[in-house]
Amino acid sequence: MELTRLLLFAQETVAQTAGSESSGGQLMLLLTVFVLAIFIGFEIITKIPPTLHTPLMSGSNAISGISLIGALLTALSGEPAMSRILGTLAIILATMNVVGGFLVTHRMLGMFRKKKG
Amino acid sequence: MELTRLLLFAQETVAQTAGSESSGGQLMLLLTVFVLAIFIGFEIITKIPPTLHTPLMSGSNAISGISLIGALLTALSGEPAMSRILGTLAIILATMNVVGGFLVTHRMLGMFRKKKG
Amino acid sequence: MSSVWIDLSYLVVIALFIFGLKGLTHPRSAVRGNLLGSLAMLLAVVFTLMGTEQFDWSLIALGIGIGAVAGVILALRIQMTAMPQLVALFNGFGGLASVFVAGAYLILILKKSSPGSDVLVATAASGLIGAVTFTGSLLAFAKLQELKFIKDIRFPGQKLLNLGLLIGGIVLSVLLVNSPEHANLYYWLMVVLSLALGVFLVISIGGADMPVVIAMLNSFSGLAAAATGFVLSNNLLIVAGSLVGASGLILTQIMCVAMNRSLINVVFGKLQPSSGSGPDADVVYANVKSTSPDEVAIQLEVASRVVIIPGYGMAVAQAQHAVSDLSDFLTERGVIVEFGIHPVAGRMPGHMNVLLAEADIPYDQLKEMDEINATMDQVDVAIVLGANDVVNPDAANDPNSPIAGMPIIEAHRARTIVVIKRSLSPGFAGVPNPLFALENSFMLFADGRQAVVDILAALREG
Amino acid sequence: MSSVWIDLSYLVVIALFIFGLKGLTHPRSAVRGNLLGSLAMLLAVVFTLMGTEQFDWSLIALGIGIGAVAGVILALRIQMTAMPQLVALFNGFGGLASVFVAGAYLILILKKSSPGSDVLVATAASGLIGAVTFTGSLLAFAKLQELKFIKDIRFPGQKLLNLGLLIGGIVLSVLLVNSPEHANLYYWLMVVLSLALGVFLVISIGGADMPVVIAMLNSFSGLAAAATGFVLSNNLLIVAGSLVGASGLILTQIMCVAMNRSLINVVFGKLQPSSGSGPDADVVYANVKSTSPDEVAIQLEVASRVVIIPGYGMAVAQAQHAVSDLSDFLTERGVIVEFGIHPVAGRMPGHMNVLLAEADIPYDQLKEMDEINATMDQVDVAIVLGANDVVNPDAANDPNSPIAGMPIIEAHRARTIVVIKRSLSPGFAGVPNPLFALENSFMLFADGRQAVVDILAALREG
Ligand SMILES: NC(=O)c1ccc[n+]([C@@H]2O[C@H](COP(=O)([O-])OP(=O)(O)OC[C@H]3O[C@@H](n4cnc5c(N)ncnc54)[C@H](OP(=O)(O)O)[C@@H]3O)[C@@H](O)[C@H]2O)c1
Ligand SMILES: NC(=O)c1ccc[n+]([C@@H]2O[C@H](COP(=O)([O-])OP(=O)(O)OC[C@H]3O[C@@H](n4cnc5c(N)ncnc54)[C@H](OP(=O)(O)O)[C@@H]3O)[C@@H](O)[C@H]2O)c1
Repeated sequence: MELTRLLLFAQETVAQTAGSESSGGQLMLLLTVFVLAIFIGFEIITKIPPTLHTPLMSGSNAISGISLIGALLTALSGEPAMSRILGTLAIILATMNVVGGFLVTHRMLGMFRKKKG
Repeated sequence: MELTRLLLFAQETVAQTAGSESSGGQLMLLLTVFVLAIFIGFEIITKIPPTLHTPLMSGSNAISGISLIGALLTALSGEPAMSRILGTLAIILATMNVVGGFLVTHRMLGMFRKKKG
Repeated sequence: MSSVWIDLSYLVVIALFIFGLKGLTHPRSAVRGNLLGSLAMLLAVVFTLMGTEQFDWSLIALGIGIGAVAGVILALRIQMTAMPQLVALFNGFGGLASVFVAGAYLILILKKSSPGSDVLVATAASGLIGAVTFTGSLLAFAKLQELKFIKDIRFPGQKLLNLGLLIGGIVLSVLLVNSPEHANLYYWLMVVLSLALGVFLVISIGGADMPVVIAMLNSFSGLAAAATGFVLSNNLLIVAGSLVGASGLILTQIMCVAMNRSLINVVFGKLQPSSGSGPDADVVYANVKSTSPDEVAIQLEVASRVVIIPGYGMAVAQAQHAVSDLSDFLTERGVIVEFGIHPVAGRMPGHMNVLLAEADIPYDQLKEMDEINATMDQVDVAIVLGANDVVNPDAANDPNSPIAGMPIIEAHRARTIVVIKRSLSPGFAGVPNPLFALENSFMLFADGRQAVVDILAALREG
Repeated sequence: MSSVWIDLSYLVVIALFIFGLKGLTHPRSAVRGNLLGSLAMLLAVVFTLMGTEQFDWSLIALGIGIGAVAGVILALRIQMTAMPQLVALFNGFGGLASVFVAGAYLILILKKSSPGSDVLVATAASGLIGAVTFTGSLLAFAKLQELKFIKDIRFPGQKLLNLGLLIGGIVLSVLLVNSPEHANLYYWLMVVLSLALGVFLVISIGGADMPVVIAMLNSFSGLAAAATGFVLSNNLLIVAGSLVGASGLILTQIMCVAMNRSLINVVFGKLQPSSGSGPDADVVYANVKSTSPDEVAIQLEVASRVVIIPGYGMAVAQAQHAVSDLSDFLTERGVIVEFGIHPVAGRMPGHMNVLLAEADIPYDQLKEMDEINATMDQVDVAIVLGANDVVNPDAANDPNSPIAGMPIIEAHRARTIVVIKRSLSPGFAGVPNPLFALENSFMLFADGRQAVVDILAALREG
């Protein structure tokens, strides 16, 4: 339902930003990318054994730390001081998410390895 | 190999069209859409029973008649006469592909229905 | 309608295409998947037309009208058995449409402005792939239709010629991108070269490999449509095109695996000729026994479990209705009759299923390979009806056989085997079949349909 | 490095993320999938940095340095059992990062130009979703960590308050889009409301439902990142974010199904309280027999097949090492010892697997529910170690039970059942368990670890 809300939202704005877009317009393409990626996500997580729920959760959580890239882009774009500070804070937070997330997933998966009896 | 060739091609041009694109640039987004759709295609056709090979082939063949939309767009864009003629020819061909393709698939699938003994 | 809504409706169309394709991969959802796909296409056309303010209805209506009528006629009049070639034909049309669209757009933009090189590359790709798809598909059609004037043509240096044509096409593409002032010329030259390439690529491939080739060309036509999408910066064309491109590629691969061959081998290689290193036919067939319809009828009269293994010969002889009658007759007499369907029996995937379904054979009498093999030891009579390679025990026993490794229907494990074919000539793979010479094998040399009719007549009399 | 190459490398990164996520869904490829994902992230950072000509190394290095060190320390020092809450914590950080990025970018573009409303909508979405994710995750962390000052708080009108906060957030978003001159103000106000919303949304949810909540919040943080991608027109953020968003949503759904609950029920409902319409505990437990470690040891001495069914109590008692010793001891004596692992035993998916793996129990001794149920009739002694709901026969027998329909491990079919727990108090679902009162059931009232240690001691003596 979060999703449909977002889509409705998007739809509204598109409607607002006057009819200047073609189906190759940027926003349109961004939306296409969004929809396709959602499909891939759904397609991939179909049958997954319960044992892997927790590692998958933590691994995909690390991937969601991709906002690190957004943080870098804003922190890099210089000036106003305020936005650089926010950007740097975002970098710290996102890096923790990414580094910690992948590492903890790795540790967790280590526990699942087949051991000798 | 057709695919990699196409990608190499694309890469070349991107390199040619100077460094003006950002990662939100239009060509980039078109390529992203392309890559994601390829992924979805691969993801979907994983395990398919041999019996369905022929209908799948003919059904997806009908979908590839999507160039009908391209044909419409060029035929619609008026002037030069030559391009309108080509567009109209393309419409005829693509429509045959689409209409015939879906119909023949439907007939084929009809044969697979469970029948009473 | 404002173009914003068209944009959003395109997203819906994209989703429908994905669901449609997904549906086509499962038996239960296939019909719905196909309908979803056609709905998506209809919506795409409607939304596209709604998006343009003023346009010339006449030409559009004419084009769509002619195309639709022709498509419907072809699709409805075609015989079930001729469907693969029809698919090839349609596929070729799609490819040619891409060539025309890219060509038309090229004229259009050259008039208006100097296009970016990305658009030009996409145009060239669209033309090249589309043209190869067109002639390749036409040839595949002609071969499957067994048109008289088409032969499998092989000549020395053919691969070199193909390579030359491909390089020529690419060089012209580069020229096209680098000097847009002559782009139209280069484009159509390149199209001509590519048309030739399509011809020479497919002309050497045997008719029996055509299903694989069609799947491959289908993938190409998808890629051509995707390239057209890049030309027009149209997300819908890109998505639908690449969906088909990717799935076609996978399908090609899956079909090659089912036939135990590689794609390279299909396109460039030829199957081991029958005179090759394999066993000599005369030696293998030294002890072949032949039989008559009456004798077969007698064997069937005392049988309680019969398996019929159809192959390409059943399709050639159009024996499906006769065999259905035979099956009904035996079933009424309390005999258990089953059909053993090999995944690559015939000349297209699902070939046997389609034919037998056409003849109203109940679905649950059709058994897949593994299932039928599991009960083969209890079978009294196995009737091999125009099948050859798919029941060849050498696939398992002789590692040097060209079909080595292909799983087979193990007819040789039945108590009695009756093989119906016209002669001792080999099947698609061109190798002799030791099954025919087994102690408990009997050959019934006749046309498939006639043989079955005769057996049934003998049964009715007896 | 020219930005063209960055663009293309982004495509590679996208593909790596997809392969990584795909890998995480299969046991054999999970480790590689995780490594692929981290490689993708590393490449994304490197390429992004290479794409900017001049930049201030100091701040970037500082940020990444602090974040990385903190992340490593947290990830390495955490106890295996505390991993779910750590994931929640990290998830919250990701959400807050999205809030900050969107906020920073808003300041930036407002300085430069008046942004399009699409960018503003995306900014608002990013802030709203990110803020809810942040406080929601922090609360989930606190609850799982069982921090003292956190209680499950429910008050009348809570849903109304949540709805009000959500509407407030949306109204502020609309204001933000419509009057960009005050965008900063509206943005941070909206963030504050959303932070509150995150708190009140999660505060009423029981600690045991946290895994589902975390999966949901994880999906949110993905969507927040995707929204940030729309803000920055960045394809990489959109793809990675929506991958996580979609897969998190599915995972939430799958987890709900495994627990036989609906998402609505998890977020808004409460489980049937123990005083509800279910059977009365006093009645059910009228005939409960208790036992001692010595008696259990005697039963084990004559057993040839033992199944241990661990549950949440084993985690609480940290009994995994003791149980490993017991299992080794019995195995050496020739007893067949197996563990029956229910998919939702404990409080997170795979909880039991992780604990038992930590205690070096051989992988092939762990059996899934269906496998262990198939052999349950031959089991001499079933030791239920701190499990309750997952062995409750009412799930199958009583359609009115709050856990009705949940598949269980059928311990009741074993010859003798020994239940180790501290009291007769109920488990997570709050319902009495008729298993405890069976003819052949014996209760060993004790802390899980201590009980196992005592049984082992008795066995060694005896
Ligand atoms: N299914 C697919 O998708 C596909 C695609 C491409 C290739 N293939 C290949 O095709 C082969 C299929 O095996 P198969 O056993 O079905 O066929 P096959 O091995 O090609 O043998 C067919 C047999 O039918 C006989 N025949 C032909 N016309 C007949 C008639 N009118 N009446 C009676 N018999 C007739 C022929 O012998 P006579 O001439 O002596 O009568 C021939 O030996 C495999 O090698 C497979 O790899 C399959
Ligand atoms: N795995 C997941 O992902 C997940 C997530 C959320 C919810 N859940 C739910 O959690 C439940 C899991 O079932 P379960 O059978 O594992 O656990 P349970 O039904 O919650 O029962 C746990 C039992 O352990 C006992 N216990 C607690 N501490 C103990 C100690 N120190 N020593 C010995 N015993 C102790 C408790 O009884 P005493 O107090 O009498 O000792 C309690 O009855 C299911 O209802 C499931 O739906 C699972």
